[in-house]
Amino acid sequence: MALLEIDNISVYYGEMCVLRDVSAQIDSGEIICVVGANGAGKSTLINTISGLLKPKTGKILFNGEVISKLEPYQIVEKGVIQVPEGRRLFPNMSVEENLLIGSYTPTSRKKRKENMEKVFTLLPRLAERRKQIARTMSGGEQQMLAIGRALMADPKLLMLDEPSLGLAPKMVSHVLELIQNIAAQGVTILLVEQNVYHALKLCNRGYVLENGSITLMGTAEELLNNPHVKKAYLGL
Amino acid sequence: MRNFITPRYYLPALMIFILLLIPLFISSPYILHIMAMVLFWAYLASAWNIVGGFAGQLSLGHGVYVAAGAYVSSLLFANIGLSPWFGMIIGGLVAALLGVIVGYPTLRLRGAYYALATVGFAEGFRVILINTTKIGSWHTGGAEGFLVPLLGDAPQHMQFMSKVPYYYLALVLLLIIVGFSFWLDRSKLGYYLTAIREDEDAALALGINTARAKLIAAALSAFFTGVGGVYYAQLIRYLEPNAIAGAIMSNQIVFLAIVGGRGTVLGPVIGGIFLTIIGEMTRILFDQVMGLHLFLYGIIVVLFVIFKPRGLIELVEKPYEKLVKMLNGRRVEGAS
Amino acid sequence: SGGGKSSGEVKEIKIGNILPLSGSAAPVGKIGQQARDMAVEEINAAGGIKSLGGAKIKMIYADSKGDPATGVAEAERLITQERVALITGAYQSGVTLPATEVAERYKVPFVCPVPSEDVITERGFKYVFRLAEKTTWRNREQVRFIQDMAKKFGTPVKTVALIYENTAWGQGAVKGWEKYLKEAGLKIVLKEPYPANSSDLTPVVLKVKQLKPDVIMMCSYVSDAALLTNTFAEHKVKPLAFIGTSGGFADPVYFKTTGDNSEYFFDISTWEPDVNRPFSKEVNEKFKQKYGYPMNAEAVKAYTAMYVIKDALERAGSLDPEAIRKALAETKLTSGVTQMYASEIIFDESGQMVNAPLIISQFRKINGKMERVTVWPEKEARPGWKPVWPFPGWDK
Amino acid sequence: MGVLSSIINGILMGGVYGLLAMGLTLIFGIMKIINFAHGAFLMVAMILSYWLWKIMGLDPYLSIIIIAPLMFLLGYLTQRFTIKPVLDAEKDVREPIGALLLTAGLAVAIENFILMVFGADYLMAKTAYSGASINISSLSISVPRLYAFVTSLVVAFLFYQFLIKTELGRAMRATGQDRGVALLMGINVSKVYSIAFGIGTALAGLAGIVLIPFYYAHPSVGAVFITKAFIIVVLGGLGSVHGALVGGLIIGLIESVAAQYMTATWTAILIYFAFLAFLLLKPSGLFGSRYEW
Amino acid sequence: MPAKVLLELKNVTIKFGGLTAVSDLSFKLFEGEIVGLIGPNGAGKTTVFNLISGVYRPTEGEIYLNGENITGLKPFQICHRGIGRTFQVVRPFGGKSVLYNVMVGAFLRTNDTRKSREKALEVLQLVGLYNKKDVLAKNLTIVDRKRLEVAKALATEPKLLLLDEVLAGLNPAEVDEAVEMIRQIHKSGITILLIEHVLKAAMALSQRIMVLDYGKKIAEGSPEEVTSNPEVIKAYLGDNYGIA
Ligand SMILES: Nc1ncnc2c1ncn2[C@@H]1O[C@H](COP(=O)(O)OP(=O)(O)OP(=O)(O)O)[C@@H](O)[C@H]1O
Ligand SMILES: Nc1ncnc2c1ncn2[C@@H]1O[C@H](COP(=O)(O)OP(=O)(O)OP(=O)(O)O)[C@@H](O)[C@H]1O
Ligand SMILES: CC(C)C[C@H](N)C(=O)O
Ligand SMILES: [Mg+2]
Ligand SMILES: [Mg+2]
Repeated sequence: MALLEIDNISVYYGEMCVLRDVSAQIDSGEIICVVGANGAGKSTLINTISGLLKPKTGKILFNGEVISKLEPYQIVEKGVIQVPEGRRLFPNMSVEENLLIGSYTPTSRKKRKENMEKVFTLLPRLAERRKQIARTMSGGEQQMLAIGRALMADPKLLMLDEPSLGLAPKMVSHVLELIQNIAAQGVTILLVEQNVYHALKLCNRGYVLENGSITLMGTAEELLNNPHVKKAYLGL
Repeated sequence: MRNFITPRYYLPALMIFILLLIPLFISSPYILHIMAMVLFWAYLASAWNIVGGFAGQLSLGHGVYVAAGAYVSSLLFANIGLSPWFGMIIGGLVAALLGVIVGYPTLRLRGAYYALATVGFAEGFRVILINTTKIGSWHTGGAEGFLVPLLGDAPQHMQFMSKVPYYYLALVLLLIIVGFSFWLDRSKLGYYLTAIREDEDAALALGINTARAKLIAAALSAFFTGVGGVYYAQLIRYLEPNAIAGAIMSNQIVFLAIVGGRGTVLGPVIGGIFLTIIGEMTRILFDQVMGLHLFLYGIIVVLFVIFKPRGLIELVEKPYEKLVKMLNGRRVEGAS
Repeated sequence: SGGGKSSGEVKEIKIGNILPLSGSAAPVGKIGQQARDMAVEEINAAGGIKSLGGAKIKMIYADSKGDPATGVAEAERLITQERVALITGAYQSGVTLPATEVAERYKVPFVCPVPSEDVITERGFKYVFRLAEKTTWRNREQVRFIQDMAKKFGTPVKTVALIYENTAWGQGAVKGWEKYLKEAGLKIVLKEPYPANSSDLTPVVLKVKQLKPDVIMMCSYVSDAALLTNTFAEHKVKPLAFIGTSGGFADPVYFKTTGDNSEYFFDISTWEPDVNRPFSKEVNEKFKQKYGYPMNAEAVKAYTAMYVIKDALERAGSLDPEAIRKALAETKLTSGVTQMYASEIIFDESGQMVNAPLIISQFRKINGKMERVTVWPEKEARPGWKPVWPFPGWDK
Repeated sequence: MGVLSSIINGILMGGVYGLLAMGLTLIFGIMKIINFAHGAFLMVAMILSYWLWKIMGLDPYLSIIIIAPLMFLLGYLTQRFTIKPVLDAEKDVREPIGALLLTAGLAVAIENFILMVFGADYLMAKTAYSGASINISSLSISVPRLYAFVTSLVVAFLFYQFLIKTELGRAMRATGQDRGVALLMGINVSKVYSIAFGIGTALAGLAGIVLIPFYYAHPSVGAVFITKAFIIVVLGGLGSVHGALVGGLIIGLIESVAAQYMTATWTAILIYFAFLAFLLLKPSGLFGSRYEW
Repeated sequence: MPAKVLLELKNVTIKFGGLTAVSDLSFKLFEGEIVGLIGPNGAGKTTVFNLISGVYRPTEGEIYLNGENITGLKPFQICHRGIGRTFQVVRPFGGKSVLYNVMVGAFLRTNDTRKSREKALEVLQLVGLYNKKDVLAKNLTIVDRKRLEVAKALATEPKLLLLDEVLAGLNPAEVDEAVEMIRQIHKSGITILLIEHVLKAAMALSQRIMVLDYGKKIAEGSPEEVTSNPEVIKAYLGDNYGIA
């Protein structure tokens, strides 16, 4: 059984259809990548899984259970965690508090100590800056914190929305490496990236989303070699 | 020329025409008085809307300008016999000056800080009015209030025994402010104010002198509000600091504009008309039980906000557009 | 304008009443309404207005919210919509001033039982009649009382502190005080206005305490009156006398909120439950039965006003406003229940009632309950009671 | 001596103002709503406390155990059933003006409902300590105000600890900073709002309870305090809890001490204009974050 | 090339509390250039923009535009003098249409609503947003918001345009489009200073690149020179740079 199953969903903003009959599935332990042009609906997809948006038709199942009718916090409680586009930290809270908030759900709260340790080993920079106020950190550090915060929630499925956005090249490789490490610890990952080449290098399978519909899917290799992908997303 | 016979032009014209005819059919001075008040409140809400709606600065102290206009014109009238017609201009200018004086220190304040600062200013102003019984040799009355001398029928001094002229005067004021809002909405200043409301820093980066635009808006809004104050002074002929500069006046203005739909040309007008009539009706119908009418009024406001959070304008806009479309369609058919 | 119909067809006479029925003055507005209602019930039960074929009086109440503009709108409505024969009200001077102007403009009589601002009857109006005394009359009597006591008890009074709410009424009072205190050669050591409905009057009390005036005179509505009294108690301020100026000190709620603290305070008014006048006891008793608390001077004026109006209507024999105005102007009531307020009710040229009877009462604890005991002038005093002067202090 | 007395009194009253402002600042900090109904809630609590004292002889301070939860519930339900729908409709708005107007409408409705039901009387719980004072030479300290002050401090301390230390407190602050992301942390934002509004209302209730032994309740008593509370909240910095307390003390002190040198009405003017002058220098108040706004 | 100096920074420093975000920075921009500004996150790039556009006032140093000292002028005054900018975190007037947004910018050079609309439409054509002119700005995707950001700045008819990461978040195909757009803008006679992490594009566009690290300029030169500079590789590019 797939960990996450997206079954034919359509999502609207008002009258405008942003996702049309989208289906996809993610198995436990996979790294899945969603690529697509700007405005294709990638963030919309992630936000729908998180419950911030409700599909008009279709449904989403997590572990075989329908979650598309649940409230966002209920979905988070099930272990579906998102690192939103543009980091969105709690700007006036310290690094530590941001992490603590990350483990707000009852289940993750129990493992708070242990997860915090884990985050600090994975991201030693954060350990150094425990007391720094989030808003004063540089872009790269903020991205680290956003990911660390998500890890505190003890995710079963971690969704990252363009984590490399606005990062210096050196930082980009760092973050992607980090994602790989997280996956190695058994977390299933859904990655939305513009850095298509790097992203596909990293993942097992991928979906191409265009104008709200899935137009292509396949293994990373297949996609990397697909002429359309090559032309449109790799600029080759 | 053809354009002028589209519903977009003749419907508003029709409305104005109906408003002009009303006094011919209503003889009750009370109803005319209330209707004048209704138009007057709609006027004040529209004047507030310049700064509170377009520029997005939630002023909770507009009573100050009503008071400024009212007191200045009335003092000039009582002491040197200056006709309130001229007083309107002087009162409006003094109010505008005050608007700038309030506007300047509050330029850097955003959101709720600005709103609450205006509360502080208005309260301070009100207390000063209460404490001041004389300006030079001119008696202002302090807390006792100021009685505007009654001359009987004196059109040259904006005094009439009949309510009809007051009604028309309010109507003219309202038409002026609506016309002005309509122009503003489409003008450079209007664009600038809206930009400031949406994001002040971004507006600065586009070359907008936000401080100046805000001060102009504050001055304009205060000017029109002050002119309204002059009208109030001649209609009620008694100025009482608490009633005219107090929180009730200030809040009422804001209420009307927001309930109607702030930042739109006609929202405040609709809010002013609706809520004033409702307030008047509940008071008359339910004043046997102490508190009942205001309780109902409060509930009605709450319901409006819950069900029409963007303002009553929503309620009117769509049907109006439909009507325009329908009439348009018919005209085309008729022409063929 | 007004409802001038010939007497034959009159079934009911509409009387408009503008009162503060919401807002912070609502309680006093309510008492005014109750007093009027009781009088009208009596009048109607006794056969209405006989010269108008037994027409009944119908009361129409309008809520001013304590706001002048609303008062004006209501006056307009009562006159032109409801077509009332006359109006009473409006408790607050601030509302009465513009509302009476509306009535004057429509030539509809307006009877003011309570508002005391001097200027109300000093504008040359023809249709405005005031049953109440002018604010400054009270001030005059208060000062006379002080002088009288000083002499009688041999306690010279030199300094006075004035504490008053910063409203029309308070600012009016201070003018009177200044005038009469100056005439009497007393020194005002403190003239302290405070914002009505204060959250804390301790600062004012502390200031007074520093200055140690001989007499403290106060002009407040009930919330501040009670707050002042209690704060004086807390800080044990001890002058020769505390003297109130009716309003809050005469409000039935005052005793409830101050308890013993107000014992030995003085207050000036035109009527007290124990005052030695005809009908006083009976009417007050009836009111107490009906509404659960005693009348105060303002209730009595409202009550009396309805009888003054009844008398005028009887004599006018018509609902023509001019006739009513004329009848009111010619009022000379020397018998009947109006005696409880004044032995003789006459209005002068300006519409001001002449010789409103002013008396001073002292708050005393009698059988465990606070009471207002009339102590001055001597001829009106409760038999056997004398003023306690100077203020005996707080450790009683 | 006079100055010392007035300083003490200013501090005592300031504590109560601070307590009232605290609820206001909390609601603002988390929901970005200026709650115009705060004064009405204060009034409701005063009247409830009065009647509990009057009918059951319950000391106002004891009535806390009944009234605080009741006020919490009132606030909770108010947000749930009136404010929430408005906020939902204004999701992407930084300052929900509609919600502000709603609270203003509620204030009118509540005040007049109480007027209808309980009448307009001035009510005060004359407890044994109501008029009591501690006298040290010529200095007198009002006992009920001392109690009120101590209660305010204790509540402020506990409340601050709650916000900083507890899970829920942290969730509330997080929601205040970014409600969209708070959702993604598994925070039930709408419930947090209800709780925040409930706590804010309960704080107004506490202020009412400590006032009732020495101040009079009536339907429009809220108006006496609300403007002051607004000023205090801005002075302290919107959203700052300790700012509210410090702001309260400052206003209390100015009001009390300045009144020794000028008339009480001029202190009001002084307060308002000093406040404006202060904002000119520090547009986000004493402890407000300029990043917040 | 005896080109005219358009902008000059002379020893500009800004401190935020203890942090020196930009330190003793000097450089010149010549009329008609496209210059890239790169550097690690937090290097102070956006701060340089904020200094030039008047959001911050330098703690030390001066800034000249066309020989005029513009240090300490307000943002709107600087915009008037011909510097347009975009924001890294895009800031559209969300509740208003795309056209409305751009008209706000266009009003800088005219008081006439009709003229402003014409200018705005022209700019919208240029940036490829014409078809979305009636969409509310808050409903745009990130790319379109960035386009809008550029359009707003362009509408003020700047001589110098400061572009802060307008290519971030675009995929390669879109980057190509955007690069083309920037070239068009440049061709119309506007000098451009751009901050960019998408190196490929920065290199393709810029005639000259400056590298910032810890608020200091650590390198400057042609794209090739800069990207082969070891210091730049260490601080910015990382060792495994050069794959895509
Ligand atoms: N709140 C909104 N209301 C209306 N339309 C919206 C809203 N948010 C996004 N859209 C529209 O929905 C479509 C998909 O947006 P989405 O943010 O999911 O795209 P994306 O693939 O994540 O793009 P990007 O790469 O720019 O982040 C876009 O056309 C956008 O304009
Ligand atoms: N207003 C401010 N107050 C305090 N520190 C600031 C302020 N603005 C910027 N900084 C700090 O100055 C440094 C430079 O920031 P800047 O935004 O210029 O970086 P950048 O080079 O644009 O980075 P990025 O590529 O991530 O956008 C950072 O450490 C930042 O935290
Ligand atoms: C309290 C009353 C005796 C005075 C009256 N309310 C007035 O305003 O004049
Ligand atoms: Mg996206
Ligand atoms: Mg930057």
